[in-house]
Amino acid sequence: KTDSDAKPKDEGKKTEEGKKENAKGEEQLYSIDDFSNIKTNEGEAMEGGSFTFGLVSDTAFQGTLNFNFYSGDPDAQVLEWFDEGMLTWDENYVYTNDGAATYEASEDGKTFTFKIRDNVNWHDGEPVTAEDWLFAHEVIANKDYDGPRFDSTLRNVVGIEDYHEGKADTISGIEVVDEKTLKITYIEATPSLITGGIWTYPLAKHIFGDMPVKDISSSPEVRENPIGFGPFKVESIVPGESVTYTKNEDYWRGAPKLDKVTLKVINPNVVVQSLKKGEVDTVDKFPVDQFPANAELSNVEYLGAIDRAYSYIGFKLGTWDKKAKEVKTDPNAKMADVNLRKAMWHAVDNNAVGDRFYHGLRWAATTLIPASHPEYHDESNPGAPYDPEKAKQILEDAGYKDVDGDGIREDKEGNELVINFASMSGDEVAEPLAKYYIQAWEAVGLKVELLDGRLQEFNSFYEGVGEKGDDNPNIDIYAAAWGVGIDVDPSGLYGRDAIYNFTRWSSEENDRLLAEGISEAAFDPEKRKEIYKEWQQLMTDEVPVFPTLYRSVLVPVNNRVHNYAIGDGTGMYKNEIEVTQEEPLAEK
Amino acid sequence: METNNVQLLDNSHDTNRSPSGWRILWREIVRDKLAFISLIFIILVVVFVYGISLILDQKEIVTVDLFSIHKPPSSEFWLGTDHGGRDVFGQLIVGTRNSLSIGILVTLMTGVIGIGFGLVSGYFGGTIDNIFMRILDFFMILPFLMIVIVFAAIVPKYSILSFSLIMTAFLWMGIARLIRSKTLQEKELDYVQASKTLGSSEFKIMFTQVLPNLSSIIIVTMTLNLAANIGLESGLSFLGFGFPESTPSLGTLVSYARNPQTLEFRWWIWLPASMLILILMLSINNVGQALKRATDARQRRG
Amino acid sequence: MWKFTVRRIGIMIPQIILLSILIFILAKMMPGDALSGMIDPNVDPSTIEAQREKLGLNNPWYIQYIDWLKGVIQGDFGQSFRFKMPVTELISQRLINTIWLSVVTLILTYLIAIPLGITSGRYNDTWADRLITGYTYIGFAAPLFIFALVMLWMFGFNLGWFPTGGSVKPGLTPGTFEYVISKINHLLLPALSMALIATVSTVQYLRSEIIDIKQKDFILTAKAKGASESRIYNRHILRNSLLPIAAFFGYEITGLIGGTIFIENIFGYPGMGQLFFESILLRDYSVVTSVVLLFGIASIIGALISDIILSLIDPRIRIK
Amino acid sequence: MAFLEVKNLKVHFPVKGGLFGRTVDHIKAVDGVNFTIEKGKTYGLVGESGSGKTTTGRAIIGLNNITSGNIKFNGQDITNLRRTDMDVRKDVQMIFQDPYSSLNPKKRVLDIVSEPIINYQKLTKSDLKKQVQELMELVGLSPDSIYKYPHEFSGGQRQRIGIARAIALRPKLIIADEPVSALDVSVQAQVLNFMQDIQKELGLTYLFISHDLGIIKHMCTEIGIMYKGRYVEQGTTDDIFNHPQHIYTKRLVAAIPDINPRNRDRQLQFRQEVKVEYERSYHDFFDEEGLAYKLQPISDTHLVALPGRG
Amino acid sequence: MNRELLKIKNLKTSFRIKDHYYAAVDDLSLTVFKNELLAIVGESGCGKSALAFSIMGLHNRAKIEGSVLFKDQEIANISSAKLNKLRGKEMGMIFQDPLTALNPLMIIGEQIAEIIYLHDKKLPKNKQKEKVIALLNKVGIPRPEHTYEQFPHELSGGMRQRVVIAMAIANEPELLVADEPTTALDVTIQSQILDLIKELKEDSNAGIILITHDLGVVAEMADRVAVMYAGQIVEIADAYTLFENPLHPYTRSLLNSVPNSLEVQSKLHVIEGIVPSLQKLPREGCRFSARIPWIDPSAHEENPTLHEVSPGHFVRCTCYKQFYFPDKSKEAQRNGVS
Ligand SMILES: Nc1ncnc2c1ncn2[C@@H]1O[C@H](COP(=O)(O)OP(=O)(O)OP(=O)(O)O)[C@@H](O)[C@H]1O
Ligand SMILES: Nc1ncnc2c1ncn2[C@@H]1O[C@H](COP(=O)(O)OP(=O)(O)OP(=O)(O)O)[C@@H](O)[C@H]1O
Ligand SMILES: [Mg+2]
Ligand SMILES: [Mg+2]
Repeated sequence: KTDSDAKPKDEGKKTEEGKKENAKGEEQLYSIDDFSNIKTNEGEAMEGGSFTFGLVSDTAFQGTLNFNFYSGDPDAQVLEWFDEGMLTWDENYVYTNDGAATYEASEDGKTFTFKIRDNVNWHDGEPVTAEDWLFAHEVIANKDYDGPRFDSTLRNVVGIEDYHEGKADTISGIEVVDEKTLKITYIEATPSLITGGIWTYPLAKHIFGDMPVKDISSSPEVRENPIGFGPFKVESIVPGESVTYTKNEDYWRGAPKLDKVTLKVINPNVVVQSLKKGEVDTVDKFPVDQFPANAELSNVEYLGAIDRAYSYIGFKLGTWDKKAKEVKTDPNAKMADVNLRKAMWHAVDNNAVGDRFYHGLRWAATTLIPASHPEYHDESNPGAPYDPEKAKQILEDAGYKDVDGDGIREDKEGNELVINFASMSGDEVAEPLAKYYIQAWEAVGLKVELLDGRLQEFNSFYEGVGEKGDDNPNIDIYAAAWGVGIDVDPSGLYGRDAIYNFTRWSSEENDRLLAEGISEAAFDPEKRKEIYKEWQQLMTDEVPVFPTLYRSVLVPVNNRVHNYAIGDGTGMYKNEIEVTQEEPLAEK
Repeated sequence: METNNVQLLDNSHDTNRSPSGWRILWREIVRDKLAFISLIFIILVVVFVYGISLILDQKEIVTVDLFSIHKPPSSEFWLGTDHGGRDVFGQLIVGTRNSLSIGILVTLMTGVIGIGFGLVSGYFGGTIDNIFMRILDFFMILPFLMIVIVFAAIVPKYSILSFSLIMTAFLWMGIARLIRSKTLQEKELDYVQASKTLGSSEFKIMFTQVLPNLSSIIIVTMTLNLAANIGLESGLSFLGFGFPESTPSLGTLVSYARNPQTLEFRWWIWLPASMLILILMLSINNVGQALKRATDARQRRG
Repeated sequence: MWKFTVRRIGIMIPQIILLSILIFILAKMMPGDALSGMIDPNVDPSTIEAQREKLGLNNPWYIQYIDWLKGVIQGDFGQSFRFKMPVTELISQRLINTIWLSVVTLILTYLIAIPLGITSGRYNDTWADRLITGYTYIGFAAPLFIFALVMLWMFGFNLGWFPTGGSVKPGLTPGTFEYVISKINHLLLPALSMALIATVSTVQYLRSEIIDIKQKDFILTAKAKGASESRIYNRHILRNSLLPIAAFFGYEITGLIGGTIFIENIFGYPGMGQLFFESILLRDYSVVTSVVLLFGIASIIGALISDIILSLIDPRIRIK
Repeated sequence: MAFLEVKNLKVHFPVKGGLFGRTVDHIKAVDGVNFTIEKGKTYGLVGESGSGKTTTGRAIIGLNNITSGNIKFNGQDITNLRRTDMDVRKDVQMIFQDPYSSLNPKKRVLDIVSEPIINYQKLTKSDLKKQVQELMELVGLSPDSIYKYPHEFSGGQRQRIGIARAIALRPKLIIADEPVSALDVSVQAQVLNFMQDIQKELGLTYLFISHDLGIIKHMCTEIGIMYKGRYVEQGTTDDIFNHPQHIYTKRLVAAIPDINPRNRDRQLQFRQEVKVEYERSYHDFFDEEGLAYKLQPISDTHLVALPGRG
Repeated sequence: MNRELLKIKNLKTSFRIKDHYYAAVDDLSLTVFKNELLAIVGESGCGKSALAFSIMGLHNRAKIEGSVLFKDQEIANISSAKLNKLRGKEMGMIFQDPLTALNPLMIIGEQIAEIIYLHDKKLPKNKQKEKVIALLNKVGIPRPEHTYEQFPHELSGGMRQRVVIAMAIANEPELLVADEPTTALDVTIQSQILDLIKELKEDSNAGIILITHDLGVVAEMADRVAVMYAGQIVEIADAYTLFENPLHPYTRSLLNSVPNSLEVQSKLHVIEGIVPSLQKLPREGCRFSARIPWIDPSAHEENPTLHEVSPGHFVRCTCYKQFYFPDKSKEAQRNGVS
């Protein structure tokens, strides 16, 4: 999986997720702590067998089946069965030497030497070479490249910008030492490098080498007969619907135990039924709202993990300066008073939200680094717990008083205060959730209104909060969610020069901490923890945004499956998956 | 002997020689028990729904209550609650009112536009008709859904009125077509020619002579359209382009059934609304069909 | 006849051009574009900007339109942003599915409508007629999407008679017998759901048409000739009443297009309706434009087919 | 000076076709018709179906566009006057063939009869009602019936309502287009009688269109025979019925069934003779296209379409 | 040899209107002989068509009582299968409106061929066509081969009526019922069509019922005339007698209301009142009495029956004896008060 994808989370274009209990699971609460991320094996595994993987989506997958080109999670799901990166990582998302290649960093931490294992071969039998790895860099940096991968990670490679702009014929920072050895020099050494800062996906040069770069993504070699070096080979594809794989006998970790894997798209509406009937062994993600009613399914075991994501509410505190390419914080913004922001945080009962809407499978968030990064998440920081009385007090003290006695507070000058709230449409709870927040704020005397009286459609929402730098001046606060990259560095979201810093908040202190977090000093994990602990506190004090919910991922797996795990760094790989019988068990 | 001319021109309905049009419509409905019951039902629903929603606290209905999510029906919540802990019964009342309002509004607006368009096109014929028909053809091929989506995105406040306007923009063609073809037939009748020789102006003829003669067909079509429009609103809500939840409609309630859990276990959310849609549409349709029979002398029941 | 067709096509062209312009303007009016929400803090916004520039998303709509039009004239409908493939190719994949779905739906529609309509019309005011009329009322009143959901629930899950998603079982080789059977198997439930609703208007129409024709004078003539009841039905009434139905065929296409958007969504059937819906949400404009255009053309051609059929089978409408 | 003078009237209807609906041909519904009507007389226009009788009548009253020719009424040229904005128009009115479709079924008699009055005069409601009631009495219907709808009347009564409407503006000329052909024999008599009565009473002039020669003979003093848009013969009733000159006229007259069964065989024989003559001399009376020639006078009152001679 | 072709006895044809049956043909008896043209005249709505339809068994939902004997065989209320053997073969019918009597979607040839086929299924196709063409020729259609392929709408009214006739006479029926066959046609065409019908009678010895309201046609064609009023026959006689010595007030009024070629410009007779609708039809006493109010009520019979006043001349009710036409000046005042 690609590295630090801090994408907007879950209210996004295509995510189905959601809600709460039903008649059966009424009032029941669950906790992520009760779930394991590794499947317990029961019974004797059989020889071979097949496995069906359900890709939950109400749309077709796009079919750009190459790590160097794909965009969108569904394609990644398809890819992972037949291709992989050269490096793997541990539970803290630090590269290990267990993967298809091993790495060694230089003293200054800028130059990395990679050695590809000898038995790593493409599905057509050609060896995976250093040349292929280089080729991947070259293609992504090519100006005709039409994928989304030319990001700051890659730009960190020495000479790649020159290559991109056509000033150089080669990327000076990459050196093919021998067939299986590659050396890459990076411009800056940061701790982020070893937590996902390296491009680890080679591109088969013997296949794509002669192809014009702009044609690769639509070529049959990407779309119809994609190639990789993963545990399975693509046998056939029904575009957008399903893929069948057969085992890759030549897989470098050893031949997979399964003979065959089928991946098919299943509509979120039919997930439970498909699982019950044993039409699929597992799915990529299970709609949480359907869990309580189906918690007791006899034929599956639910695996669970903490999602690398959090929901939050952000305050618009400035604008984006297009010229300077940095945020311009406005001290006179409507939400500029930190007390107001803090009070709003205290006013909402996120634990209740998590319990009621999500049966405890989401819970109140405290800081901006979720527990999915146990090393950096500051457990001691309580955030701002639900305390409406305190919220009222803060508001009172800060001068937000109800002057005219209508139960609604006016601003410090005694003028009417109406806060416009932008919230994105998405799953079923989106609207009640937004309504809940509004009601909660009203309970402490703040008048908050939905922008335009309704939820914003995905595109309008992001345009409004300023993804292109044009902030909608009518938005005062907004609700959104972020996925956290495997590297914790939050500067892409909260840095002064980050366009995605939608709050447009900045401070010197923040600048300093973010810089320190990726400085050389931060190579020391303890030091880095310290820095981020301080940053989490800063954000709790300043409240440019406040986190609302952390979330869990649930995945049901059929009882016949062995050696299955979700999440990262489990040390379990797809070639080890086994089944105990021909067909998945069906619900009794 | 007295049969030929009128029928040649217009053999599908035979109002010309019937007793007064309105009375026939009424008589036919009263005679058809099912239609009569349907009519009573519709009237009751309308009176009830508009009446109750006057007293009902609408803000209350859409207030989210974290602690009563998905409650099954009880004495407190007659029809249980939805995923926001909101009372389904209240939503059903307000939703029915909203859906009806939209249905009626759209039906009226499409009626006015369609009738005007069809009348002018059919009455003047020739080049005007040609141009009008091309315009109509064009509207027929417009991507309804896409335009609804666009409007949903760019119209800031999505109200019953603006929603109805959008729907209207795409639904007037059917009635326009019908009125046009009926006008084409009607204008050939001698009474129209007579009016011309008597010095009446074209518009006067169109609206005071021709239009009343289309009234029964208009009533019938509009009644049937009303049913269809209510259905359409729910379809759009289902696809997610209806109203925000703060403006409940029957369609919104039904669309909650998209959630398989709701569909299977929480019948109280979507089933009453679905049944109401079904029964309302059946009733309106019954009345419409009875009216249709009334305008078609040969199918009249008495 | 030919002249008529040519003329109709002549009228079609400006309509289609107008339609495409309208779609373009509308697309421009929609907030966001294909790159909206491609939010990745690691990607320099300028890269995205550069991509926008490269895709021409920053040009005024008319420039984009003309560019697109130029392509279309050469048979190139542009590139799908999301699927990274030529729209033509993408659509042709989906189109086949939708065409199959539509064809089967149409067949089912008529298979249901004709016997029901005939029974109801021939034996009007009998219990069979009342039953059928009752069905048409309910069919008219039931929203397609609810009906489809229930069908999926019943026959897909509870009874398990039909597959519940996709257009074909994974892993079959196109062209084989099994593949075709699997395709049909996947089609049946969505097609049946749509047909059961769509057929209602045809049944009603056929019924009233038959009742109408039953009372025509030429039926008396046939009786006076000594033709038996069944002969009168087969030779005179059906022939005449099926004519408008046949002519209606073309217009059914327009109705089907609307239906597929719901049906494909509910049954997870990858066709044009689903493609349209996704592409609109994701602002994949080249796809949206092309799909809408195709829908538009299909409707126009449907109307044209109807007119041609009518003129072919109804001698009273002569087309020069 | 003639009361109504129709000169070389032509009404051609375009036939559309081809690409973009261009006009490809014309139907010459009326193709050069001349006649005059004297005040107070009844002029009969006869011909088979499609010969252009109705079109002629409608052209005079302005319901059809005139291709060429002109029409003078009471000395005034009314050829291209717009329907609404002239006073002469109200002097010319029309009675329609079908008493069922010529009255708007949704209107009460009061509305129907008052329509022309409202269009030309400003009257108070009560004056209007009075006037309508007077008209009703004039046409022999009860003044109380003004609130009834057309369907509550019989065919003959309806036709009278139509006549009441036509005479509401005290017109001078009435074009009666087959006023009785939709009516039963006995009702027919009623309307014909009434038309004669009212003609005397109001000094009306009739252009009486019919294809029933019996009725024409009964009603008219002068008759024109039309065939395919042209005149074949014109003359007094006596000229036409007793001395028909044109072969077509002869045939028409011969075809009238005789009410006396005793004349059956003679009639049959006569008809047979005329038929033979018709076939023999067809080409003497019609040109290559089967159309009539120009009219030639053969007496003061009698004109016949014959070839040559000018 | 029995000359009686059709014998109708006490025929009653009733239509259902709102739960009640009303007789449109009321206790009517009539005989048609071979080689005879019987004309039936009467006002619109008096039941002429209802009678014709009853004879042919074409009514859909009417109640038919009484008996209709065709060649001594009962044909009222028999199964349609049996009737179908006769219809089109031994009994033909010509309908009033040629515009609607033909199937608009079938070519002429096919429609005529159908009647031939129905009664002679073994006839080869080419023979069938020959026969059709011959028929078209017979009814005077100029280019039969061409017309064979044409659709009804491509023909003029006269041509269509000929086609209808061709169909009716295709199997040389012994009984032909012509319901106002010329009403829709021009005089010249009318006389041609009538000639055709006459020819049929002469050629095949058929019995013909000619329904019309045109007394001129009757005078020229009929052997016998039956005058109908309100569902009943009020007078029946041979044509010469009827025209020279009409007795029933209705017959006399009818004859007086025709514009008569002899008395140009004179007043026509007008029958007072209107034909009552089926429901309002007086069922007792003389049905015509309401329309001759100036005749003393005592002149009418209580239960009017047909009286044979001379051989073959029957008149209903005794009122004819006292009937006179009212003074014309008085009539003018009366006519038409609604
Ligand atoms: N509006 C029109 N457009 C085209 N052709 C027309 C129109 N009106 C009349 N015609 C044609 O002109 C010719 C003359 O028609 P017209 O109605 O004047 O005949 P007519 O003598 O009144 O016949 P009828 O006795 O049937 O009323 C016919 O061939 C008719 O088809
Ligand atoms: N199907 C029917 N249902 C009810 N009443 C009918 C039906 N057919 C005819 N009638 C009525 O029966 C009476 C006789 O009708 P019929 O058609 O026999 O008259 P007709 O003498 O043929 O008149 P016309 O000269 O107009 O054809 C009329 O009052 C008519 O309204
Ligand atoms: Mg005419
Ligand atoms: Mg009749």
